[in-house]
Amino acid sequence: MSDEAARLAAFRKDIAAWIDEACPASLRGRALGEDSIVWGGKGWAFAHADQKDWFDAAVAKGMTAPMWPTEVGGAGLTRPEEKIYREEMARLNAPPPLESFGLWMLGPALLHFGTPEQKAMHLPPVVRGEIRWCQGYSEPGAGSDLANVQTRAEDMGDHWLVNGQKIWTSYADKADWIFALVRTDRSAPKHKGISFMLIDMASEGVTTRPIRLISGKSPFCETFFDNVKVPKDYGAGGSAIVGELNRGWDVAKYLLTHEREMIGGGARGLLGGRSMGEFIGSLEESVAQDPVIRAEAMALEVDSLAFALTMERYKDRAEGGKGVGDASAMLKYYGTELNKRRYELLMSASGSAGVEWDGPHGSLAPEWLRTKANSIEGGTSEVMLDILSKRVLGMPSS
Amino acid sequence: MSDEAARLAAFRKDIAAWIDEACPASLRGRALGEDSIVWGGKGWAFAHADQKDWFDAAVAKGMTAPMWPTEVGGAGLTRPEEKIYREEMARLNAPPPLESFGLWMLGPALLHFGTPEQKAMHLPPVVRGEIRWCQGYSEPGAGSDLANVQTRAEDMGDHWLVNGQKIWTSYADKADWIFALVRTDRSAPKHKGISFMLIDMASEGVTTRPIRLISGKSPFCETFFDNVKVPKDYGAGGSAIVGELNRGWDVAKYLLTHEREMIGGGARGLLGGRSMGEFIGSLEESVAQDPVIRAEAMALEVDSLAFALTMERYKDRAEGGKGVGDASAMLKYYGTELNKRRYELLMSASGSAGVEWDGPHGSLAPEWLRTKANSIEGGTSEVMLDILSKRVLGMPSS
Amino acid sequence: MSLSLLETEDETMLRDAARGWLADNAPVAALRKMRDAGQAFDTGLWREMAAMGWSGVLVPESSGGAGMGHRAAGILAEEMGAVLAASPYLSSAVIAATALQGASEKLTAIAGGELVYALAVDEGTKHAPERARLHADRIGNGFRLSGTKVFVAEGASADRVLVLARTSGAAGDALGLTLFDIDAGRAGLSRTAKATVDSRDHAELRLEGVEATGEDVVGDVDNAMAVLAPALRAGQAGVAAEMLGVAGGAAAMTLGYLKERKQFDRTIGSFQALQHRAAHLWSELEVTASAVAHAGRMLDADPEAAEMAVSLAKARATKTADLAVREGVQMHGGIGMTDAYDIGFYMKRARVAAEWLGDYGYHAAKVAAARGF
Amino acid sequence: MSLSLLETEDETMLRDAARGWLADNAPVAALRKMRDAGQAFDTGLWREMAAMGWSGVLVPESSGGAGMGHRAAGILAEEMGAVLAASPYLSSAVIAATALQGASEKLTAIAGGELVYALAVDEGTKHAPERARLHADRIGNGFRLSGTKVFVAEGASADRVLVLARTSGAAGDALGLTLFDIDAGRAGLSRTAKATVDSRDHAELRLEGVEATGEDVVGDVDNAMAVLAPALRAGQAGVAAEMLGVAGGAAAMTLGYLKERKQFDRTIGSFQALQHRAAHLWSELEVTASAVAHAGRMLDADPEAAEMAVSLAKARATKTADLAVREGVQMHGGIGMTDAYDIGFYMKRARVAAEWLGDYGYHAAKVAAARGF
Repeated sequence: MSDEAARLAAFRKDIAAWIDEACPASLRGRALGEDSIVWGGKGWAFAHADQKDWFDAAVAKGMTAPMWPTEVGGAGLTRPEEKIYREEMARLNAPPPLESFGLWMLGPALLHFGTPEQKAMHLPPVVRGEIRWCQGYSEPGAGSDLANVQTRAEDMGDHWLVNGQKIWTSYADKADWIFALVRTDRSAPKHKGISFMLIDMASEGVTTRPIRLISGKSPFCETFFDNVKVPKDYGAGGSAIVGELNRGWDVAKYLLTHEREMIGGGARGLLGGRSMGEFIGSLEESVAQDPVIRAEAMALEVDSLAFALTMERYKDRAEGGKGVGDASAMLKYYGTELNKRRYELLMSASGSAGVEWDGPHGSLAPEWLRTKANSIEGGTSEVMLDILSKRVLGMPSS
Repeated sequence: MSDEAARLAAFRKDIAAWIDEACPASLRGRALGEDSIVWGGKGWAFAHADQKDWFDAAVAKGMTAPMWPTEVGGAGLTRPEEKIYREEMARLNAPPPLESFGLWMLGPALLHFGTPEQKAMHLPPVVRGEIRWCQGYSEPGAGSDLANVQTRAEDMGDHWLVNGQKIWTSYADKADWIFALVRTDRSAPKHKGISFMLIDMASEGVTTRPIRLISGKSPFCETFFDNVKVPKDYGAGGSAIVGELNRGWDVAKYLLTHEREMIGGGARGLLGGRSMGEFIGSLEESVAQDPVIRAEAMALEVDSLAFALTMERYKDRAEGGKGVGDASAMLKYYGTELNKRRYELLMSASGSAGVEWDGPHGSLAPEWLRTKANSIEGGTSEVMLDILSKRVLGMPSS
Repeated sequence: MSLSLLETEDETMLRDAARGWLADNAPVAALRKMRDAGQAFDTGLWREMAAMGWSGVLVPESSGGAGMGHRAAGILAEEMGAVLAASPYLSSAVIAATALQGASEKLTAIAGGELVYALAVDEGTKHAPERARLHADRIGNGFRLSGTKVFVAEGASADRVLVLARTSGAAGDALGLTLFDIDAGRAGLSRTAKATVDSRDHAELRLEGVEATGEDVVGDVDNAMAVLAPALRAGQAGVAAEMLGVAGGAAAMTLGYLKERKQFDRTIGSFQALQHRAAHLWSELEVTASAVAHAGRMLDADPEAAEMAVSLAKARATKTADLAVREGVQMHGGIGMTDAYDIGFYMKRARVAAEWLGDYGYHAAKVAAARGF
Repeated sequence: MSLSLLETEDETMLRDAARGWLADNAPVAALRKMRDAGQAFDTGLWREMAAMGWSGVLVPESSGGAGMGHRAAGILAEEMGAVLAASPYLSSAVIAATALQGASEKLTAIAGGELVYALAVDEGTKHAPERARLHADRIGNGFRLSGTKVFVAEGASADRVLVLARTSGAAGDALGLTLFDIDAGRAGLSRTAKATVDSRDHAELRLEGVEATGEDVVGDVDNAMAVLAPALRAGQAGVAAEMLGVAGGAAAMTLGYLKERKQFDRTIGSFQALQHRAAHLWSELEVTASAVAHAGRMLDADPEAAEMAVSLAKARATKTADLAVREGVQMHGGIGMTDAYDIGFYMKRARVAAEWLGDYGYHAAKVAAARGF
């Protein structure tokens, strides 16, 4: 065994012991549902003491953001360590202590584009679950054309005056802050003149309205900015703009790549750790014997396992410094289409029990409908295929 | 029963009696293979006396071209009669007495665009199987862009001087005449300046070379025209040009529609009258039990039956005077893709026995490879989908 | 069979009339309104349909019906599907009217729209009549029925229910089943409406010692299939036609959107990748239309021989509706995901109809069996 | 298992070296030439591969091999697949070398390229080792083998053949099978080369009273699976890697064509419908590449636990190669249908490799079984 392997083996033992001790048994092995996620934020209330204990322990050890630097409150793990951490978390059936758009999206943006002041101001509260962020990209009517930003921020000397409307803002009604694309130069071409701005949701003039989906209630909102004053500088030296002024599209693109990698693999749902076959095996016997259902279940199992390996391979590649870049569009495309197929089969296998809003399989039906947005949100499958063909395969433009 | 129904019932009885008498038992129920087709032509030799007897009887009754007018030697059947004729042919397992590009392609073109002289000169020899035709459309490098005709015919007063090259000419090496697209006006836009020309393959300067396909030997040829003199008038008053000069694209388009309807339904092959399931049932037991194979066999059976009904519906529609027009692209697209799927499944079901060039399933492997051309020849599937989306669905051009 | 699948002039007139009336009276907005009000269908609307003869589409003129036959019934179902019009049409006018052939008084009431029927056949999550276990025990001169039925369309609102019960044999036997015609208010029968995604009425029925007499038996005891099989075929052909309409309605909405929506400064319908998918979808619709028309023709011409044709239609329609609604939602993008837009209603109805009276695998297997495997 | 699927520097060097050498020495043109000459592989070329250590890729250095392991073996197979290089690599260097672990002299000869092995396992049209009926009857101290084997890769040209025979039990039993190592020239063994579409060597072997001794038994009598199963896994992973190469080679040829071919005055690669299909194909290739790399890693790290990983790779590679060659021929249009162009060779090899050592359904079912259904 190499030194490195020995070191990692020791790390595995230690981290497993820590998880085992810090994560209360009551949290283990539960199906991960919307109601068991810890999102944090000013308005956050833990469901019970065990959940708070696990969260506190993780914050103390930096394990809410395992790969972030220790200076901002992370644990500073290397990629192989982080992989082992996730493996042990899965093995011990421990839920993530904290999830948030701050961890997934704002953090990576600030770590890459932020000033030291911005990092110091915004990252520790994210790690500690004190501030909950939401993302303001899409606008009504713009659809896949994300750079078609109409929300404008006018330069008023010491502050920006923001007016406009965002749509598909997840949890805007529960978030403390928003990172949003705003147009700061209306005379520049479409992709120029956009800035990446951090706005306090408590500001006067910010309102939200939830969006009802075909699957029922949703975390998505419309968010309105009506003469919102955003200070150019948030006191501690942190500018409201991340990256260069009018170069927000670069930040957005970087984050989109990041988001794609995440969405592709982020299928959460009914099956939990169970295989498709176990689910089908739990149904009426005739279902498992139906060749149409069985053939598709087998194909899904094969494709899902191979895709999971691909997610790992791409994460390793990204960590190796080679980056993943536009190829992340593949993860987004493949992962979301796979998840839609998975839910179509679950519905088909469940028969008439599956079509109830709240039948014997719980939230299966709304989850199924919700998956239909997977291949739309964060860039449609069609946009992903365009990116792959043009930027990865080098196909000519028409 | 209505008068019409009674008349058709009587027709069914009569035609069945005729087939039963005229078609020798030795020809019935054989698998239709390349070697059992009667193509006709100057160089034709019947395989045996029974084949000739059936052919002669059909010619005498006009049944080689059942729906053509009696003046040119057809039987003048109505569409309902012709449908009954085909049903009875199928029921009695009788092979078509004659098949040819003259019947399928040239005939419809002349019936629609030809002068009385052209019809009188060319159609009777087609009906009687005396002249075998081939089709000269494609040119090297043009691919799907059929209007990209480079073969040119120069006006030399009393004759045309033809130079150029055609490709994918089926049976050019066995045909007596060719109908070809030639450019008669080189200064006109691409789709103008093309003429539809009838050329005697025995003319000096015409040569052919067979093309070997991935499936092995093929009926396809390259056809070369080297200073070929084509008389402007073939004696009996028949012009060498069908339709107007420089308007050959209209004739070609008309025929392409016709061809598409035919190709879509013209899948001929191993299965003959057998269902996919019967074929699979004749293999090792484990094959029929494989859910992957069984699910696809079921789906193919469903789609094939529904498509066969659709072919009939479209033929009825065409006969009803409503025409089918661009929608024929659907038949071509669907029928050829279905046939490719069918052969993929046959290969998969046959396992290692299927991969031999001449194994226990005879010509299965070359037929499988040959089907890959179905969705290319006569217009690719991509061109068909373009036609459907633009001309049938009215989608805007980019 | 040289049945032409082309529509006759009468059929085209029927289709045009139905389409016009439905557009005015039962657009998707009507379904949305009923859903928001927690209502499965509009009784007033059903009376109007009855007045047009739709509820008597399969009832002979001698019993006060319109006697139009199965192809016509399919055309009506397809047009209803295209706008997602909710009514007890299939349960009552198509299925029950077929099962109750000869029962002139009941047929007259069905045709008049006064009597709404439901069919209670399945007990598991998949369609399987022969697996019925709900038992009817002989007590004196009559029967006592106990057991549970699920996924009963119009089950919560129907006036009467045709209940498939086992009078002998074991689950899995096609024989030993008997069809009972039971008043929905009879003692011992309880009904639980289920909230299904299509906002229609699908109920669970519990029978606890429900009493029935020989008068209530439809057809012969122990031989339900003689009357049930034709009724199921009629219903399956009807739901196939409805699903063809659902597919066509979703496709039309989507094609319209493609021609109108702009992104990246272009009409999205000009993107070739979407064009090819739209053309493929249209091709599938055309092929399915043939199968649906054929099922109707076969039921009219030779109902005993129509089983394969009906299964072919249901299998094709299930697959095609599935494709149409998936492409529909995806091509609409974000707006298609919002409840405010109509396309989602098509997806929901397609899913429920896919399961009703046999799913894709059930019917594809029937086709395969008819073709010898 | 936190095995990284990324290539190590050594692996990348191996791949680059193999790719360069194969491009120079074994392009598709070489296969075409051999096909036209009626030859299955080029002995001279195989010796050169041996000289580079490829024939000893799995043979320990102590026996004169290169001992590079299964991931490396897969990289070589993939590169060979990309140019359709024909050789006894999988049969001899991968499968036989795994089955004969410990038999140092034979391994040395395999590694040297002097001894070419074939594996004769199947008797029906589908891969099913446990259904072997070819029987080895005990005669005195030895055995007498009779029966027929089909689809034996390198069967007509190999020097020796590993023959799976039944020494007890009945067809279908995994036990009661014994693996024999037989000289191809032994009396009673006749070989018939079959003309398969991939122009490679696939033969039918007839054994009529072929005599064998205990010396010829590989592993233990009645327990062939102990040595055969690891060999099959190695071969299946190898053919999966080859098929990934076939898929990648066909895709590369097709992408190149899309960028160069003009129609309707446009480069056809600018048509969005083709772009999306190309991007989808590339996505499938990437996902399959992970499965293939994983199978190699698992065989190296924990061969006994590698069964699911191997079946996953073969299932994925079969589907992906199928897609790549179908799209390849279609996107090439007419020229792709001509024998003069290379893409057809990829389609033919993909079809044969799809069937060898278990088809898609066989391996997908293994994955399902490993996942509990």
